[in-house]
Amino acid sequence: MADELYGALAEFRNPEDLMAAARKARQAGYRDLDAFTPFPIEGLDRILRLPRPTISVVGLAGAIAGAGTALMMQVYVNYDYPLNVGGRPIYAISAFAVVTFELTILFSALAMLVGMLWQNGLPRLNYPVFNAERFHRASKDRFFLCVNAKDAKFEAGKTLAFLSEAGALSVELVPG
Amino acid sequence: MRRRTGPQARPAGGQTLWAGIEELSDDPRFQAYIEAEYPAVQQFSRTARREFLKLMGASFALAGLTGCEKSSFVGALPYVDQPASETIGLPRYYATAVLLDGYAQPVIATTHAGRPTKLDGNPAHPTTQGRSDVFLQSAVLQLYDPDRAAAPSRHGDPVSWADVEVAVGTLREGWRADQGEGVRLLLGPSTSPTLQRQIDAFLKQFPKARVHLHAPAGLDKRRQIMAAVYGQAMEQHLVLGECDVIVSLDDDFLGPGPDQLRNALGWSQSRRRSSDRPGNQLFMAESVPSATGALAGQRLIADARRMPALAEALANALGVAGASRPEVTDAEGRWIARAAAACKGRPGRSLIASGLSGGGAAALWVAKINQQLGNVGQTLKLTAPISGPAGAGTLAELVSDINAGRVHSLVVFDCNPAYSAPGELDVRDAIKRVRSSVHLGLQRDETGALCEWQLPLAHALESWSDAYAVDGTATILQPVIAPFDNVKTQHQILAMLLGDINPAADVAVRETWQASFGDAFEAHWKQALHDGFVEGAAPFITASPVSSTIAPPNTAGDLDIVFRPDPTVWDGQFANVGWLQELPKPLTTVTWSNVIAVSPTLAKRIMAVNGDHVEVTVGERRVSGPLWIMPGQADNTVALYLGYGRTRAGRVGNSLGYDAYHVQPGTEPWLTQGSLRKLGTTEDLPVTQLHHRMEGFDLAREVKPGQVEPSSPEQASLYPAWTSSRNAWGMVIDLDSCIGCNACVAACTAENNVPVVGPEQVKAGREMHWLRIARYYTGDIAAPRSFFQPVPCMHCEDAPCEMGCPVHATTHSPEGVNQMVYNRCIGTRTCSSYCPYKVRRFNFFDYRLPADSSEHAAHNPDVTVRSRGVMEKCTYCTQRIEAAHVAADKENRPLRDGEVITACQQACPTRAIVFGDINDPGSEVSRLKRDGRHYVLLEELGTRPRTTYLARWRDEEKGSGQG
Amino acid sequence: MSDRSDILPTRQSMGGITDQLTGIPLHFPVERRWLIAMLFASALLLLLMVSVVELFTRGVGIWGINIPVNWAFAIHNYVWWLGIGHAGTLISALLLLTGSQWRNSLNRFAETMTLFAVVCAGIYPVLHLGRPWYVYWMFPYPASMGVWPQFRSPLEWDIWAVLTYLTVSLAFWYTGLIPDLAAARDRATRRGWQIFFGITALGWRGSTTHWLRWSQAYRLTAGLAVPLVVSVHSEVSLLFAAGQIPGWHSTIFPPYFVLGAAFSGFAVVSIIAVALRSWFGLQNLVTEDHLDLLGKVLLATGLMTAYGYVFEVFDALYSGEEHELQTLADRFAGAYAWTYWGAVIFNFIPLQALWWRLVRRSGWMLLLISVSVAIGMWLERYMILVTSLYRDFLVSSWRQFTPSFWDWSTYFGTIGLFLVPFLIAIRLIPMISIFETKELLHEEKAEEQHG
Amino acid sequence: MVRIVDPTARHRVTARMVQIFSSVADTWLRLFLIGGLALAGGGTVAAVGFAHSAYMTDTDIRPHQPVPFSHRHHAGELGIDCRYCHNDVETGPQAGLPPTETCMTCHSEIWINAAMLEPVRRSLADNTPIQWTRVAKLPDYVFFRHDIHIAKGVGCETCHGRIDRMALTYRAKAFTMEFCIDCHRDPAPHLRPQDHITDMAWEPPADARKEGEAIAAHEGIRQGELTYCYVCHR
Repeated sequence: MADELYGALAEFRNPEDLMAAARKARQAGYRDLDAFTPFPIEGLDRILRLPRPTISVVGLAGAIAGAGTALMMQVYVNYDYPLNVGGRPIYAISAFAVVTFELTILFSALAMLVGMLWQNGLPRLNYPVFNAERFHRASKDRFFLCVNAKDAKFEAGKTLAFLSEAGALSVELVPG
Repeated sequence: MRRRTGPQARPAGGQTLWAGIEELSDDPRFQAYIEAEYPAVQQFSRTARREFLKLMGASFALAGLTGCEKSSFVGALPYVDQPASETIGLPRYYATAVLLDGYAQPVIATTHAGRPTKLDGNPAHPTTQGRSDVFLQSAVLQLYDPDRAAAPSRHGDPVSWADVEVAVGTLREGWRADQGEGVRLLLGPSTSPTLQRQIDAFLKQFPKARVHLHAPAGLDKRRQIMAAVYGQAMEQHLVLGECDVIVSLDDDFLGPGPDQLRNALGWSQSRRRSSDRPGNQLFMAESVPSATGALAGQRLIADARRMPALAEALANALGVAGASRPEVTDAEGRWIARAAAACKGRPGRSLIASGLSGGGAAALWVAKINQQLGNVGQTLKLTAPISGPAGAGTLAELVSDINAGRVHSLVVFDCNPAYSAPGELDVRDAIKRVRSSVHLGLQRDETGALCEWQLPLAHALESWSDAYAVDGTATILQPVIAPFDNVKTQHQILAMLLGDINPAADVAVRETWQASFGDAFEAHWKQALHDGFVEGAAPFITASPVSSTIAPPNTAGDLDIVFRPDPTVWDGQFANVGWLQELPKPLTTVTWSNVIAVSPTLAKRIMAVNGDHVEVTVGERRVSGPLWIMPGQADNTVALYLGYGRTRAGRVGNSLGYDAYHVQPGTEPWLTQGSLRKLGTTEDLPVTQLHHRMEGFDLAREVKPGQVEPSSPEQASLYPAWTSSRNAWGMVIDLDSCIGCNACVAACTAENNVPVVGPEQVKAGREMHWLRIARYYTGDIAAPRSFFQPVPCMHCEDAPCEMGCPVHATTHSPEGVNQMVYNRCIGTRTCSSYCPYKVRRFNFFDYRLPADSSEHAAHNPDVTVRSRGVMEKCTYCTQRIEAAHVAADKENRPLRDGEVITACQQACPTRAIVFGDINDPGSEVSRLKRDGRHYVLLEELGTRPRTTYLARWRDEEKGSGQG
Repeated sequence: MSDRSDILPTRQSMGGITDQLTGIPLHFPVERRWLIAMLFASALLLLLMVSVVELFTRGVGIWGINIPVNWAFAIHNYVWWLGIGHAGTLISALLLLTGSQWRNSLNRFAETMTLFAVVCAGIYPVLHLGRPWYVYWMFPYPASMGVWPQFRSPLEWDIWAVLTYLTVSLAFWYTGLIPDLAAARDRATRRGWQIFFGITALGWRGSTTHWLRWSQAYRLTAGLAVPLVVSVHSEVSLLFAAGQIPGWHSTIFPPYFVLGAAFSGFAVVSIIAVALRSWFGLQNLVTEDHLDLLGKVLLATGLMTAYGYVFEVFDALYSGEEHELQTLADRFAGAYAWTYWGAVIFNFIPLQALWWRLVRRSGWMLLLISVSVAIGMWLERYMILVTSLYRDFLVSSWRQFTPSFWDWSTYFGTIGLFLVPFLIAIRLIPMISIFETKELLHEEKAEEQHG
Repeated sequence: MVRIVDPTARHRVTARMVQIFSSVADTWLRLFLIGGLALAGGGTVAAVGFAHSAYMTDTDIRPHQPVPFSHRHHAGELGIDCRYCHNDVETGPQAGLPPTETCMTCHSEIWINAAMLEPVRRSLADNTPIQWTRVAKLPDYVFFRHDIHIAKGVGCETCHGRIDRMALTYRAKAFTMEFCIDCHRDPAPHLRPQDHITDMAWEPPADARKEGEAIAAHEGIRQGELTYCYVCHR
């Protein structure tokens, strides 16, 4: 039965309780932890030892791609059919700067949005935690800590007990 | 048919002139061919289709800008038997002439597949030397006027020529009975020897018949004056080319009229004699500002009634016998003193001229002065009258005869007395009284509608006829297109009256010239047709004033009312020609209407502004029209312009403006007295230029002699130097020569298919002329200096417009032409917003002609017809440039200077516009760009225009504004 | 990092806020008023449609434009709308970066406003074309003509700028919206709402890793949005400054335009804030402090714009170029002096009332002043465009412009184009950022506890 | 006190549970997204392709003609020179369609009674032209001149294709601006000696470019001046 479990979910009243519980869980040796909160909690990631996100890198890549595309496009069209426009130079870099800047921003922003969703595995309409009975509060005013069933130290009963001691308002096992 | 190339007669692109015409457009071979290019034709109404087919020539593309729609397969029809001489898609050129007040205006007609599309002056002609005026340029549109009478009619019901012949037959019976007693011919001005010959024959047949002349534009008056002064009928010719000093008393010799081309040429020649000072001095005393006055270095503002006095004062100052010293104002005195001083000591190098408002009194003194100064035979030449008919009575006499019941038959030849006669004569009423009346005219106009019979005349371009130019050089008119309606020439109809039923069109004319050409007739005939004129002007005669003094017209009443023919519709005969209606009047820039012009002071006195309706009362008669404040007009003179208020001109010309003829007196038609009052109403006039003060900018410049320093055409730029190709086109416009006559604008309109947008769009500020003549005032509004400045596209090398276009629709050619590609344009109008000269024009609506309108035929097939939503502008007549390139490239040679001539340049009567290759240091345009008077409009903007200007001379004498 | 003073009343619970805000779409409280507003807006939208049909069938000639004034309403309303749009981005992005969290109650509808304002602006470049059906020629694609767009043209720049701006605003807006959509999803009971919010929320579950990546993306996008806004309106200004027409050809234009944009934008934000607040009883979230702050910002940007006016005058005088001087004189006393003085009066006179705290904190006063500013800025754009064009270098081409009926109808129509989707948005999505307000509330409570 | 929620007690799951979608929903959503993107991209490519397609450029149809005139027979098998019928091609903008007279020069001798030539005979009889359908047509705003192209060594075949192999005439080359501009940018490879202008079978030599450049130089072709707008658009 445990193999089809997603994990154990514990509900806390406020971020402070959640953080405390999370700390305890780490000390207790749980590693595969995740938290679900109505808004981002400062420092929770450090407690859970989550890796630094790499959205910035994606954004930078997007920016470079955008700038490159824009410049290449503008230079190419003027190379392909060079026309004397008001005596201005064929490769009027100063004039091309504008569109280049715009595309830099555009590509970068889109890259980051897509990158964020991609890395988060979104869209993901159907997800185990949604089965949890109390989970609807996670987007309202409750703060949930989840010990994933894949965690080496996970044992349904023990884990639940542990979480309850950690000050949870409610705990439940989330089916996978 | 024989192809000859008169080397002297070679306008742009080495055209080949065609002698004689075996025309094509009436040929079924043609009619079929048309549909190839006009799928639309099929959908036309039957009549429209007939009209259209008759107009359209063989295979040419009447380019319409249809965008990049899916190209479809259309029908194509070959000839059944192609004329040997015809090369499909190439224009052919014929020499002939169009008429203004009966005088020949020699033209080269460009025909595309049998349709005349463009008229230009005949460069070989001794008098006009290829120059044209607005009427000449627009005649081609008049030819295609859909409102022309298409068939003879009786009381308005169409009849056949057969019916006419029968009727004429019976008429002749009646006439013969009492030798033509009570038969009258009323003719418009005509110089045709053939017509004269036929009239003489007519008078021989009907000795008691009489001939009368109706010349609404004043030709008859001029003739009376000459007769009064010299005791015999004669015509005078100003030789302005030989003058150092010209003094004009209200004679607008540079203004519109049959003489304009010759005078403009002569004036500009003498004006340009030297490169470091104006070649002549022009003194002008005038009541109403005119082109001549605008150019006068010494301009005196005087009421029309002052002219005789001024003439006598000048005569007195120059010591003419019998001239006493009349009362003159200080200003007048100063002006006369200066004019006299300038004339003295220049025997035969000065010229005094006087206009109609001066009447015989002024003319007599002027004649005496000219004689005193030895100008007669030098700068003033006299000939026997060139314009006929000889010995004709006046319209007034005719009317009194009719009213006295002495007239039962009246034949009106190509004139419109019911509209254009002085209202006082009440001609309409008179015509109604005549038992049988016949009207010959292009249209069933006001007179045609009154007459029993209306017989449609062929247009000059459809006719065999002949006429003299102002100098008496004859031109044989040949049809350049077969009549496409059921019309006949005057000669054919006169022949009919003479009993020769339905003769061929050219018989009478050939007969006339048989005499002078003699045996080698055919050779002479063809030569004459090819050249477009017959060598030999009228011989000069000498004469001296006979009468000792002529009493000036009595001038009771406080306001002088003077009448002027309209500068664009003349006496009203061109009222239905859209091109002319849309031309801005030179000094007011008003279009589509005439105005009542008054001085700023007078306007202030009656508290009226431009557009307010005012009423002019002359005796019992009154007329009301929009007021126009004319800076520099004499305070107590009101100017009325003839030619408007027509009721049967056609769809274009009806009910525009007011009818000034209505208040014109019968006896003294050109200067009378009356009163002016303001009415409550006002109207928004269709004006193309709203602001006329130069506001202290140096847009149209002047230089004093001695101020000039040679200029370098080089202009600095931050942008990279673009390698130019072999030719680099440029233009120079000489402001000193520009007389503001609009010929360039009309020519541009004809050449480039510039649409007519109508008064409402002009009011909205959307006129489409690619070339506008800016008109500026400087100085005191009461006595300003006036400037004309033609402003086409400047073709800037660093063009702001080009960098504004997001789709490469306007770019620069290696030859320096600022290109506008209509079919690429999406209409952002950025180019126009960025253009510092605002020379671009936009198709705010679809201004194209309706698909079935006959005026299509006047389109130039080498120029795209622009659709809605695209920008357009002057292209330096690129179609001509490219045609020249093709011609040169086929011969594998470089272009020659003068091989490309723009339409405006070709038309300009004073050769003020010069176009050419600025890479060729020897070219005329390069020479002018090095001239001392050369300057660049808005040079400070660094746009480096290719179109530049020569500043206007300013005479050394000061106070030239006030005189 | 956050304002010291509590901007949100702390006597409210996160749950309360969540229910209150998700409740607006889920159990829409003000049906009738909304319907009336919607009716009005749709009428305007219909007017726009009619105008556009007329425009496309007959051509831009139906407007009052001519030569020389061949740009008028189309371009000047384009600038006006785009300017309004800018405030949204500035509020949400700039203030996010500066960490002024009072924005949290305003950013959502400010951004929404931006979106639809930019849409309104965006249609004008198409409408004003002579041949709008060829608008695609402005984009580089391998055409059988072998001709490409012309990238030196400010108009070409604008197309890219506006599209970029629209897309990035949309991305930013949506990124911020995801967690709230999730919240609404979890509150929704009816199936339809569940599916709508379920899909749009993309299955957001507030996992910490997600929040981590999300926050980074959100802040970085904000970081991009700020220079973007500045660049966009600078480009719009270049549309004029690139031409040599007197009154346009000025280096001060870019900052001048951007400030003006922000000014008018904040005005419209204030209008919407006051309106929503009273409509949906959001006084607890959009507090008088918010209005106060908005008032201050309005005052500040207003004064900066005023500086722009002053400097423009100085510019012309200093240059001493005769055409510039002539244009300047013409603005003061010419045929369109009313637009200049109208702009000055509407923009800056009522504005001065904002020096008083009392005025700033009164919704209605703020509303009136903001409306006046919106009008004033509209007049300013009109003035900049028309007074420069109608009298440029050559006296012979001077000519006035009078808007035609279709000019006005198109303009009022776009107001409908703005209102309709905005009202729909109010109906569908939380108009105030739920999670951000909760975050702020939590911080404030935390501060309370630690004294 | 802590509530323990029993995982096995599935039936107690309430309406407030937020698991709205089944797991297949995700698959559908992803498919939908990918589909949408593919559609957008594909559409653009298709549109551009369509503009170049044979349909849009009319290179795919053999329009109906009143007389099934075969260039293959006349130009190919009989080897009649193009200029015999299209006799304006060297002198004017348009090559010109042969007048009926031209047809009859031969067909008054041969195939006198052929049924298919009836329209020709009728045309001559009642002096009405034959209603051909035009195959090679450019938009109104393109001003093309045959004479200069012939004069500068552009062969008929270059634009009209192997007419001599067409039983029924069709448009061999897509008359797009690209097509014209290619040659205007770099004429050399497309030029041929004057005596081969109407030669359908002419093959460019191995060193076409060198040959072409020689011709270009000899004909004084204005290299680099042929790509500006006014050359073709006015």
